[in-house]
Amino acid sequence: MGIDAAHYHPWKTNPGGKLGGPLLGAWRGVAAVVRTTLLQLMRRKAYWAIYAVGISQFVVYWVVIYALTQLQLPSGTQRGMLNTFGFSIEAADPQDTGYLDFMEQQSYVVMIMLAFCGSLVVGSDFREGTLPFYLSRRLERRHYILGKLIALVGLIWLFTVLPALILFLEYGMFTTSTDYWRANWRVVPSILGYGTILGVVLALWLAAISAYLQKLAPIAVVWSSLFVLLGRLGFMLSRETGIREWVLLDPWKDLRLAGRLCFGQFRTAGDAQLSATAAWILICVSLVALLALIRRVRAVEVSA
Amino acid sequence: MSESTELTFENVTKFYGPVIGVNDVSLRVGPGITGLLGSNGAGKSTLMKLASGRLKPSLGEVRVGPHAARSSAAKRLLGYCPDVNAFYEEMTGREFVETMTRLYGYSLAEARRRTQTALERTGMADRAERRLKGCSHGMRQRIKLAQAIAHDPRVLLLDEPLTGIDPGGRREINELLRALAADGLTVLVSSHLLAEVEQLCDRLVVVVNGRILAEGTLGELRNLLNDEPLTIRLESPQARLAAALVVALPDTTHVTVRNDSVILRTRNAPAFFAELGRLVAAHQLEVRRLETLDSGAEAVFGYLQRSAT
Amino acid sequence: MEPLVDIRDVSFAYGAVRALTNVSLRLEPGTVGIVGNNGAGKSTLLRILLGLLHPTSGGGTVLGCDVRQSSSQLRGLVGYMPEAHAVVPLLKGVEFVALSGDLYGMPKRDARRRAHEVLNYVGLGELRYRRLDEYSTGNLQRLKLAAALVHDPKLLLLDEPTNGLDPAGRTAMLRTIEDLIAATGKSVILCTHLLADIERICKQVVVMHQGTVARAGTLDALRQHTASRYALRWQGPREPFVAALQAAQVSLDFPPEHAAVPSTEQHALAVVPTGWHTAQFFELAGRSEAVVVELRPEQEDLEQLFFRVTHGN
Amino acid sequence: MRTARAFLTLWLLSFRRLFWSIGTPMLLLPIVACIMFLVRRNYGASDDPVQAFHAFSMFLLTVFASFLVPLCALAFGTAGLGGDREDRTLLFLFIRPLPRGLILLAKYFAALPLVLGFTVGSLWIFCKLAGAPGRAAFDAYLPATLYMSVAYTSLFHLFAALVRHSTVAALIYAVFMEVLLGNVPGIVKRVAVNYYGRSLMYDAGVEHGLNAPDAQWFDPYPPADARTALWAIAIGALVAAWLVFRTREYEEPT
Repeated sequence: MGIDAAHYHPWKTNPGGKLGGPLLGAWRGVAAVVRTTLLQLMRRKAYWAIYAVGISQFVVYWVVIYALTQLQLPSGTQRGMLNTFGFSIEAADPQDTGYLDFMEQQSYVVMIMLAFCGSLVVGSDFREGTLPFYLSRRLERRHYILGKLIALVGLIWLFTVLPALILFLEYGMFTTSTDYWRANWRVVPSILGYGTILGVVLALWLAAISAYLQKLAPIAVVWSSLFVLLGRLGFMLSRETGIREWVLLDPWKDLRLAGRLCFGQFRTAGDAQLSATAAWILICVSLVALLALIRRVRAVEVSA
Repeated sequence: MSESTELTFENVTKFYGPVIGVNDVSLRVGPGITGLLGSNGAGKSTLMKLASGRLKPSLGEVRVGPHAARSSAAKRLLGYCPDVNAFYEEMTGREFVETMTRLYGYSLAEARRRTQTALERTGMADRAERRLKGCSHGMRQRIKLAQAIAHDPRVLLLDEPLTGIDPGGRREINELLRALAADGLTVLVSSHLLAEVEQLCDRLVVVVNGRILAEGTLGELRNLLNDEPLTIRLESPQARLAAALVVALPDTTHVTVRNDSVILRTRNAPAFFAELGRLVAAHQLEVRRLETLDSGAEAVFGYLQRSAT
Repeated sequence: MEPLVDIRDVSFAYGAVRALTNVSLRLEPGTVGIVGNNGAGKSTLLRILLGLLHPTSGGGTVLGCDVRQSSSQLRGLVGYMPEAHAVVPLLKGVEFVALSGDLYGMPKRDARRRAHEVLNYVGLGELRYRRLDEYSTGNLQRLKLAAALVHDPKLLLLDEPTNGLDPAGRTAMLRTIEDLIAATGKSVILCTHLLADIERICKQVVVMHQGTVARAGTLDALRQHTASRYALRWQGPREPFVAALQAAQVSLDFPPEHAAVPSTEQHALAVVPTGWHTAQFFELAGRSEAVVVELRPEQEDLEQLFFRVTHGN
Repeated sequence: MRTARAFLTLWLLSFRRLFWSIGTPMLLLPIVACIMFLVRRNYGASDDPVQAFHAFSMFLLTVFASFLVPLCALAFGTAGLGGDREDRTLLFLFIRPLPRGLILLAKYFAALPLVLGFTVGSLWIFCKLAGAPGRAAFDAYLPATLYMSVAYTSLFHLFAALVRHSTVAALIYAVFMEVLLGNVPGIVKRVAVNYYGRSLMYDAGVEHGLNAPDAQWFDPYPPADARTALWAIAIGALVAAWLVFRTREYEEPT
C-alpha cells in the first residue's frame, strides 16, 4: 500500500457519496458558487477595511442600547438619547424605529462595498474567462446566476440583517425579562423583510451592471450616478418644485420606503402614500436587471 | 544590406528585490538566428527585457550595437516581439502595426508603406482588417511579429514566438525568420520548445538559473557531451553477431540484446561510430536501424541541465 | 463495446459563421488526438462533445449519452481541461480543485478529500495550500488537470495541456497522462498543436480541416508507408559521400538548409534502389571519410501526415 | 522632428482610446440626468433673479462641483496610464524610441482635454439650459472648474504611476477624501481638492446673489490662496508622477 501511494486511485465513494443527480448535483454546485464567492471577497483586504467601517456603527448602537438599559440617568436625558437613536424607553413601545434607522445607515456602507466588489465577484468571471469554467462543470446558467445572487445577498445581510438581529437580542437580554422580545416579535420579520428587499434588489442591479461593464471604473461611475446623483437631483426637484413624487428618483429613498413598508412605520403620511409606488419601481427595475443578466450570460456561453 | 549589429551583454546582473533574475551574464549575439533555451524561470525573459531596454541592469551593461539598450538610439535598431498576449484590442491588425510604426516618428505615408510590407512578410496582409479582439492566437502572434519588423530593425528579439501556433503557422514563421537572418539581421529567439529551436537556429545559448551554461551550434554543444556516455540502438537481423562485434570495442559498456536490437552504451561516441562503420562494411552486416537514443536538442538540454545542478 | 463518440452529420454555426459542417465521427474508447489549424473547428467540436453547445443540426452520443439532451449527465462522466487561463482568483490550489468537484456535484467532503488525492497525484502536493496567483504556468496546467480528474471521469478532454510548459514540465505532464491511461484505462481526447505529444500518447487521430473531419482513424492506418526510404545522418565532409551515394543510384533529398553556419553534421533522406544492402551506406561512407551516426527507415510522422492531408503535399 | 512626430502619434493614440473608451458613454449618463433635471426645473423661468441664481448655484455646488467633476477626472485620469498598465500594453510603448517622460506627458495631455471638455462642456450646457442665471454663472464658475479639473487629472495620473490598481486607489480617494472628509465641518476638509474649488466658487458667486455659506459648516479659503493651493496640487502631482514614471520598472519577475 505504501508503494502504491503515488499512483492514481479511483474515487472510492463513501456510502451515499456519489455525484448527485441533476437536482442534488446542481444544488451542490450552487452552494459551491456561493461559498467560493464569499471566500474570494474575504481574501481581499479592502473588504475587511470596509467591513470594519460598517461594524463600527454597530458598536455605537450596541453601546447605546447597553448604556440606556443599564445606566440610571436622569429620565429626560435618557429619553432624549434614546429618541436620537430611534429607540423608546418603554420596553413594549411598538413605535421603535431604531432597527430600521440602523439598517438604513448600514446600507450606505453596503453601497460603497458593492461598488468595489462588483468587478471581482461578477466582472472578472466575464473578463478572464472563468464563466466557461463554471459552465463546463455540471452547472447551468440559472445555477450560476442563482449562486452569485445568493452570495451577494448574504454579503449584504452580513452588514444589515445580522447586526440588526443581534441588537434585537441584546435589547431583550439587557432588560432581564422576555417581555421585550414578546412585545416586539414583529421586529424580526420586519428586519428580514427589509433585508430581503435590500439584498435582492441591490444584488440584481449590481450583478447586471458588473456583467456588462466588468471593470471597476465604469461600474463605479454608473453605481455612484445611480445612488448619489439621482438622490441629489430627486431631492432638489421635489423641494424646489414642490412635487413629492420626485424623491422616488432616488433608489435609496425607494429602498427605504419599501423597508418602512415592512416595518409599517412612516415618518410622514406622505411617505406612506409613496411607498407602494416605490415598491413597484424596485420590482420593475429589478426584473429588467434580471433579464439583462440572463442575456449576458447566455451570450458568453456561445461566444467564448 | 547594411552592416551587422551585435547585441552585447557585459557582466550583467539583475535583481528584483531579493530575487536574482540574471547572474553575471556576458554574451555577444551576432547575425544569424540564435536560440535562447531555458526552462521557465531560468532567466530567458529577464534577458529579453534587459535587451529591449524595459529593465535596467543592476550591474553591468547591455548594448545594441554601440548604444546602451535603454537609449532611444538602441530602440531604433531593435525590434521586439513580446511574449505577453496583450494588445490594443479594439484596433484592427493594420491599425495596430501602423500606429506602432508611427511611434518611430515616420510620416504617415512612410508608416503605411512599411506596415504593408511587414504585413505581407508575415502573411497577414489580406487578414489585417479584422479587429484584434476577434483574431486567433496565431494571427495575433503574426501581428506582434509585424510590429517588430516594420521599422527594419537590425536586431530582432522574439520572446516565445511559437507558443500556441498551429503547425502550418509555425512553418511559415520559421521561413520568415530564416529570410530575415539571411538579410544579416541579428535574431534572438527564446523558447522552451527544443525541437523547434533545433530546426531553426544557427546557434544555441542555454540559460540555467540565471547564468549562461553553454553556447554554440547544436553540433558544438553535442561535442561538449563527448565525455558523456551515449546510448545507441542498433537493429539488425544479425543482432547477436553485431553485439559480439561491438562488445570488443574499447569504450563500449552495457550491451544488451533483445530480439533484433542491440542496445549499448559507449563512452566515446565519435570513435565508436567510426569503428562501427568499418565493422559493418567488413562483415556486410545488415543494419536496419542505427540511432542514438538520447541525442537531439532535448537530450543535450537535459544533460546540460543536469550537469549544472 | 460501446463507442466513445458516435456523432452523425453534426453542423454548428455561430450566427452566420459556420464552424462545423456535417461532421460524422465514430471513435473507439482509448486515446484520441485531434489536430487542426486554428479555426478548423477543434474547440467547437470539443464543446459539442461536452454538451456545452448544441449542434445546429445532426446529433449523436458520447459515452452513450445524447449530446443534445443529457448534457448534465454527460458532464458528470467527462473531465474537461480548458485551454484558457480560467481559474478563480484568490483561491488556494486545493480549494480550486475542491470547487471543481463541488461543481461536478460531488458531496462537499468527498470533493475536499478527493482534491488532496488528485493534487498529490499530479505532483502538486507541496503547492496545494498556495494561492493560485503564485502558480507558474506549468503548475497551473497540472492544477487544471487535477480539476478535471477530481470526479474520476471516464473520459478526459484535454485542450492544449502542454502549452507553455518547458521540457521538464511537458515530459512530466505527458508521463502523468500516460500513466493515467495505463493504470485506469480512461479514455483521453487530446487537442494540441504539438503533434509530437499526440504521436506519443494517442492511438487514434482526427485531422480537422476547415470545419470538417479530413481524416480519422488509428495513426498506424493513416500513415503512408514507404519502404526503401532512409533518414541518414553523418559526420564528416558532405560532397564526397553525396557523390558516392548518387553514383550508387541512391537519390537524395535534403532538408531546408540553415542560413549561415556550416555544420559538421549532414543529413539527408535517401531513397535506395532495389536490392540495396544497408551495409553499403557504411562502406561508401568509409571510402569518403564520413561516419554514419544515424540510419532510420523513414516513416511518415504526424506532421507530414497533417500537411499531406491539409495542404495536399 | 522624429520625436515630435512620435509624441503626436502617441498623444493621438491615447486620446482616441480614451475618447472611445467605455468611460465616455458612462459619463454621458449622469450628464443627461442633470440635463433632464435642468429642463424640468427651468431656473430661467423664475421670478426672482437673485433667488434663481442662488438655487442654480446650489445645484452646481452640490451636484456639479462635488460629484461630476471628480467623476470625469476619475473616468479619464487613471484610465490612460492605468489602463495601459493593467492591460500590459505599456511595453509596446517602452520599446519605441520615446523617452519615458514624454510617454507620461502624452498620456496626461491626452486625458486633460477630455476631462476639461466634459467638465467645461457640461458646465456650459447646464448654464445654457438655466437661462438668465446661467449667463452670470458660467463666467463666475469657469475658473474654479478649470482649476479643479487640472488638479484632479494630475492627482489621478500620480496614482496611476504609483500603484497598480490605480482605479481602486482613485475611487477610495474620491469616496473617503473628497466625499466624506470634504464635507465634514472644520479644518479636516482641507485635504480635499474639492474644498478649494468650492471656496473659489463661493467667492465668485456671492456678488451675483449666492448666499454665503454657514461659516460653521463651510469656511471658505481666501480665493488667492485657494488658487495657489490648486496650482500646487496640479503641478506638484504631475512632477511627482513624472519622477516616479521615469525611474520605476513596470515589470514583474517571471
